[in-house]
Amino acid sequence: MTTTTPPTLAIPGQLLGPASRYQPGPGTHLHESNLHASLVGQVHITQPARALGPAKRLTKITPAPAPAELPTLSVTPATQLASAPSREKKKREVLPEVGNVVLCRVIRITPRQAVVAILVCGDTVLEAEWQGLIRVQDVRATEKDRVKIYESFRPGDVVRAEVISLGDQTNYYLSTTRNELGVISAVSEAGNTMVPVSWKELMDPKSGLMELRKVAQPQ
Amino acid sequence: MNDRRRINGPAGATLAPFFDDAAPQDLDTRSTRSRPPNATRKLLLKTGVTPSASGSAYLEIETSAKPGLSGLKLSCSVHGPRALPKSAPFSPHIVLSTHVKYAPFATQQRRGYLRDSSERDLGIHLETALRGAIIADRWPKSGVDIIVSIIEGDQDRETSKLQGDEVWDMMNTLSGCITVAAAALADAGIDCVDTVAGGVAALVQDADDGSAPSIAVDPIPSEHKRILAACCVAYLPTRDEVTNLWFRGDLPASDLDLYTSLVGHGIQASKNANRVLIDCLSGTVG
Amino acid sequence: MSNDRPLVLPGETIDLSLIPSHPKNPLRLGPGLRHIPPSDIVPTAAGELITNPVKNSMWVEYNSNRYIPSQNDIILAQILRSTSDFYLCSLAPHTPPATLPHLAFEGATKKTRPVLLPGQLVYARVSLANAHMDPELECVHASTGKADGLGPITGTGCIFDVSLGFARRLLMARPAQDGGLAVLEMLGGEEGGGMAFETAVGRNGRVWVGSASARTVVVVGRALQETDRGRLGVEGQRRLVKKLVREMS
Amino acid sequence: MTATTTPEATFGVLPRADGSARYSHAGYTVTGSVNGPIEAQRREEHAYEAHVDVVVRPAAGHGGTRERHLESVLQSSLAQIILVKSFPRSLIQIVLQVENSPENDYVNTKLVQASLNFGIMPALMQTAVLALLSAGVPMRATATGTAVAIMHQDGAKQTMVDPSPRDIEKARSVHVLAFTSQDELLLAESEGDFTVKEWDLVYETARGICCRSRPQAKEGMAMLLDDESTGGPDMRQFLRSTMESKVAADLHWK
Amino acid sequence: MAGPTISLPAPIFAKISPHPFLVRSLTRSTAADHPPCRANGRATQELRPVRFNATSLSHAHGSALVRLGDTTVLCGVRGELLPVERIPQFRPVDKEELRQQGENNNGNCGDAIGRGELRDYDLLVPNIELATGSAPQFLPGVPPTTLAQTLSTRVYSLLHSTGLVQAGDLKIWYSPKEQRRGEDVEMGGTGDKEDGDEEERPVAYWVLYIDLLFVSFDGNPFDVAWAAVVAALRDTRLPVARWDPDREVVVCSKTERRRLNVRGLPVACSAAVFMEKEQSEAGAGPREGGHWLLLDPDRLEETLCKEVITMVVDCSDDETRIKSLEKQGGTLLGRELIRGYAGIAERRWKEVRTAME
Repeated sequence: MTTTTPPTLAIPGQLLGPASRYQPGPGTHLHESNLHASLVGQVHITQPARALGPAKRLTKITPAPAPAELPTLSVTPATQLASAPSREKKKREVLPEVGNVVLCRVIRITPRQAVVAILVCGDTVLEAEWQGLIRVQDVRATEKDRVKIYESFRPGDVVRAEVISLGDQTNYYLSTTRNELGVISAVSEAGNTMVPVSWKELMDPKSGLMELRKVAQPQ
Repeated sequence: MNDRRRINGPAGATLAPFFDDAAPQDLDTRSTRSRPPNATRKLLLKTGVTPSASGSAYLEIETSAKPGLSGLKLSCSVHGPRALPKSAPFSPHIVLSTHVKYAPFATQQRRGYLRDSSERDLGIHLETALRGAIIADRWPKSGVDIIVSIIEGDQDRETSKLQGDEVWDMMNTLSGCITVAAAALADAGIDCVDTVAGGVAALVQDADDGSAPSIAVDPIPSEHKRILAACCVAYLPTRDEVTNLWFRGDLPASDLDLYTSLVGHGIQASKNANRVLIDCLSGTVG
Repeated sequence: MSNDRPLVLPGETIDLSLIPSHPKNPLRLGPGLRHIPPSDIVPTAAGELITNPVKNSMWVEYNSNRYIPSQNDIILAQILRSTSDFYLCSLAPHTPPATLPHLAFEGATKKTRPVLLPGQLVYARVSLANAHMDPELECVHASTGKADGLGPITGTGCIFDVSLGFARRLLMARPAQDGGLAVLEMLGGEEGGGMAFETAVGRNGRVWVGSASARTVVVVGRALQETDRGRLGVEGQRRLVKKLVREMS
Repeated sequence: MTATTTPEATFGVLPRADGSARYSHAGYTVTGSVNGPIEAQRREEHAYEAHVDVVVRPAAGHGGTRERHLESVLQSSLAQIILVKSFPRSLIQIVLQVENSPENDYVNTKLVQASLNFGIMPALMQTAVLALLSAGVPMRATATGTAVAIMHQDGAKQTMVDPSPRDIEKARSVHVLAFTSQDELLLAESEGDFTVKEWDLVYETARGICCRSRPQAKEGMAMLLDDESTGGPDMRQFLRSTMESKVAADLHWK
Repeated sequence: MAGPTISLPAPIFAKISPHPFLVRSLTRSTAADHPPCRANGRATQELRPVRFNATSLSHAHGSALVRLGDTTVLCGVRGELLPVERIPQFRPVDKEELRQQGENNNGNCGDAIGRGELRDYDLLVPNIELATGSAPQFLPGVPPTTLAQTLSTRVYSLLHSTGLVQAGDLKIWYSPKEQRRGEDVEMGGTGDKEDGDEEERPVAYWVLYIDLLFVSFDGNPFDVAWAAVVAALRDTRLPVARWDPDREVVVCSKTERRRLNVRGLPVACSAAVFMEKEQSEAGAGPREGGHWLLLDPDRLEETLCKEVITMVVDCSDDETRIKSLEKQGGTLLGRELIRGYAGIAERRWKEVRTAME
C-alpha cells in the first residue's frame, strides 16, 4: 500500500489513496478499500471541517459513512474549474436531489398539480431538462385545502422550489411551501413582466392589472 | 423502394465503378506487413470535437505508407446524462444506449441510410464494453446516448475481390469505437471505474508452405495472406478486467493455449491504445 | 347586406363610428374581437360586426363547428369517466376533457352526490375556462346553490350535433322571431300533429331530444339537422316538417 | 395559360371538418380542411402556443421531401397570422390535398422529387387561409399570395404572373410572394438568376396583385374581379367578396 | 424578466429566461469600451468565420470539411454508374442538340436540356444527416426530421437551379469509330462497313451521391451545408470511364481522373430576426419594441427567432447575381431590408471565396 500523497491530476481508475486515510467525494469511487478517480480532473482534498458542495449521493458509494474526521478526496473536471474561460465553461451535469433548491419553469397546470421543467439546481445550470411536479398540497403551508393551482402558478412562470422527493420515473416532486419559495418571475396575460405586490399577487405595471400567484418572498 | 424521407437516386440501381486496369496480380503485390507482429498502428485521439454535445471525441488510425489504404476515422458524441423518454420505466441507474453508423461513403460498398445488422452488432458489443466501465448507479432515472459515426472504415480500397474481409475490418472498427467512446464519456464527465480501450489480435497465415500460423496485433487483412481467427478485447488496465470479448474464426484444436495467448495479445493491443487515451485525457486537464 | 352589419375580416380596422360609446356601461367585446391596448379593437374572425348600443357591446357574428369553451356557457356534456373527486366529460370531439366536480350538483355531499356512468349526459354550465387549463363545469349555481334546470339528463332521448350558430339561435329567447327558427314550434304545433318532446340545447353544438316515442325523437332530430345544414328559412322549415310527418305516418 | 385566370373558391366541401375550402386558380385546384383548436399529442404539444400542423398531399403519389419543405414554409407563415398564443398545448391541423395541377408530376414514370414547386405555393397558401377563415380559427390577419416569373424573350425582360409549369421551365427566375392584410411581406421565395432590381420589379407586381386597396365605393356588395390593371387578379378583393358571400349564406336567417 | 432575475448570475439568467437575456445583452453594454452585443459575444452583423479543411476520404471521389463556429459539416461526393439501359424511357440527346446547348450555354434555354437530364435521371442525390449526435435535440437512429428533409430539399433544388454541375460532365459516350481504329487490323477493315454508320451514343451517366454529415451543430445549417457541397464538388475527381463493347460494361481507369468543372460560386448567407417583445396576442403586434437582424444565428438564437432569411448570391461576374431568396416566418423583413440584405450577402461571398481559395 502506497503512503504517498494523492496526485494533483487524475484519470478514471487512477489510484488516489487508501480508504483508511480519505473518504470518497465527488468524482471518486471505492475499490478494494482504495479510492480511485472516476472522472478526469484535478484532485482536491477537503478537510472535514468544511462541508463539500453538491454532494454526489455518498451513501451509494460508501456502505457505511466513513469516520467524520477523515479528509475528503474529490476530482473536479477541468471544464468545471473557475480557471476555465467562461466561453468554454460547460458545467458537468448534476442531478436534483432531495433538499436542493431548484429553479424551474411551469409547463402545464391542472387542478391537481403544476408540471415544471427544472432548469437550475443549486447554482448549477443544467444541460438537460428534468421534469418536476408541484402538487396542490405542496404549494403553501397554510390553508392547504383552499389552494387553487390556477391562482398559484401559470404556464411560463419561473419558480423557485425545493426538491422533496425523487418522485416517479419521470417527475421529481417539488414544494414551494416555504416563504422564500414560489414564483420569482412571471409575465402577465398582456405579455408584460410583472412586479410582486404581496405574497399572493403580482401586478402588470403597464395595465395595472393584478394576477394571483404563490409569490416567492424576495431574498 | 423509395424512402420518402430522403432524396432517392435513380430507380434502376447504380453500379460502383468497375476498374479496368485493376491488375489481377493485385493479390500477389499486396502490401506485406511492415510493422513487427506485436506493434499497433499509430493512433490519433482528440476530445471536444462536438461542442454542442455533453462530450465528444475523434479517433483516427494513421494511414500506412501504402496509398489507397485508408485508416479508420471515427467521430463519437455523448449526450447525457439526461431525462429518460416519458415512455421509459423507472430505472435506478443510468440507461446506456449506443448507436454505431457508417457514413454512406465510409466503405468500398456504398452504405445504406438504415442501420444494418453489422452496425447493430457493433452497437451491442460497444454497449457491453462500456457498461462494465460506467458507474451506473450515480445517475438514477437518467439515460445517456453514445453515437459513433464511422467516417471511414478500416479497409483497403483496392481489395474489392477479397471477400470475408468485412468481418476482420469490423474487429478493428469495434476496438476503435470502444476507445473513442471511452474518451467521449470521460469528456462528458460520466463516472467510470477505469478507462476502457479496445484491442485486436489475430491468428494469421502469411506463407503458403503450411508453416505454423503466427499471432499479430492490430491486423490489416490486406497485409496477410489469410486470417484464421481474431478477437477484439475491451480491457480495463487498472482493474485488469475484460468487459467485452468478441471472437471470430476457428483455431486449430491442436494448440489449446492459442486462444489464451490470442486474447493476451488483444489485451496488449488494448494497453497500447489505453496509453494514447490517457495522454489525450491528461492533456485536457491542468 | 345592410351596412349596419358590415363584413369584417381578421385584422381589418373597424370604423370608429361603428364602435358604440355608451356614457355609463363599459364596452363589452363578444366573440370574434380582440382588444389591443390602448384603444384598438380588431376582428379575429370573418363575419358580420354586430353592435348593441344599449348594452354597449359588440361582437362578430359568424358560424363555425369548433366549440371553444367560454365561461357561463350552458353546454351538453357527456361523461367519459369518474376520478376520485370529479367526472371527466367531453364537450366536443378531439378536445381535452372538462372536469365536473362530484360536489358541483344541487345539494350534493360526499354521500349524496349523484353517481353518473360513462356515456351519460349532463346539462351544465362552464364555470372556468381559460387558455391554460382544461375547462371546469358545474350543475349548480355557486351563489344560490340551486340547479335551475342543470344536472344529469334523464328520460329516453337522443343527442344530435348541429352547427354552433344554429345552437345559438335555438337558445334565443324567441327563436322564431329573432332567429327565424320555427321548426320546433311547428313540430309541436299542427304541422307536426302536435308531437310531444323535450329538448336541451348546448352552446357546444349539441341538442338532446327526449320523447316517449323513439320515432318522434328521430323526426325532431332530423328536422333540426336538416334545417341547419340546408339553411332553411321559415317556409323551408314548414315544408320539411310536412315532408317528415308524411314519411313518418 | 389554358387554366382559369380568375380564382374560384367554394366552402364546406368537407362537412366533417371544422372548416374546409376548395380553391382553383391558374390550373391548380386544392382542397383544404382545417380542424382545431383540438387536443395535441404530447410530442407535438407546445407549452405556450398552439401547434400549427400543415399536411400537403400531392395530386399523384405520396408526399416526399418536397412536400415536407412546402409544409414547413406554409407552417411558418400561417403560424404568423393565426393567434397561436391563445391556444397553448392545442393543435390546429391544416390538410391541403392537391386535386389537380397543370404539370404532370411523372417523368420516366417516377415522381419528380425535391425541386421546389413554386407554381403551387400560392394556391396552397390561399386555400389554407380560406379554410382557416371558414373554420373560424382566430387570426391576426388574412394573407394573399401570388407567383411571378421573369422571362427573357429575345433579350427583353418581362414579368409574368401565375406562370405555368412550362413557363417556369423557361423562366430566368421564379418568385412567390405573400402579403398580410396589413400589407406586410409575409413570405418571399425566389429561385433562378436575378438582380436586386429585378426583384424590386417582381415585388411591385406581386404587391399590386396582393395588396390592391379595396375600392370604398363598391364596399359591401360582391363584385366581379377587375383583371385589367396589373395583368393579374386582385387577390384581396377576391378574398373579401368570397368571404362576403359565405358569411351571407351562413347568416341567411338574419 | 427585468425585476428579480437581474440579481441572478448571467448563466442562470440565460437559462431560465433566454429571450430577455438576449434582449438585455443587445441593449446594455457590459463595459464602456465595447458596445452591446449578442449573448455569444458577436455583434449583430458579425458572421462567424468560415473554414474549409482539406479532407481525404479514400472511398469518396470528392470531399470537404467546413467549419462555421461550432457548426461542422463533412461532405462526401461519390460517383456511381447508371447505364442508359437501366433508365426507363431513356431518350438520347444527339450531338446536334448538345452543340446548340454549347453555343448558347450562357443563354438559359440551352441548359434546359442538360438540366432536364440531371433532374429526370436523378443524377444528383444530396442527403443531409443530422442524427449523428451533432446536437442534443437530434435523437440518434431515427428517420430524417423535417429539418433534415427541408435542408436536403433546399440543397437539391439549388443544385439544379444554379446549374452548378452540368449533365455533359456526367455523361459517358461511346464512339465506335475512335475506339475501333486500333482494332481495324484484326478486323480486316470490314468492321467499318458493318457498323460504320453506328452513331456516337451515350452509354451511361455518373450519378453523384452527395452525403452531408453534421459532425457538430450550432445553428445556421444551410449556409454550412451548401458551402460544403460546393467545396466537395470542386474537389471531386471522377475516374475516366469508357465503354468496353466486348465485355459490354463501363470500365474506369484507376490512374486517370478528371476534375468536375463546377460553374460559378454561389454562396448562401442566412440571418434571423430577433424581436424585443415576444409576440403576445393580448398585447400589440410585432411592431412594438425593437428588433435586431442576427446574421449567421447560432443554435440558441434560432430557437428565439421565428423570421429567417437566406440569400444565395454569386459575385463571380461583375454584377451580383441572386440565385435564391428565402424569407419566411415573419413580417418584419420588408422590401427595404431585403434590398439592403443583398449587400450583406455580397460581403459574405467575398469572405467565403477567400476562405475557399
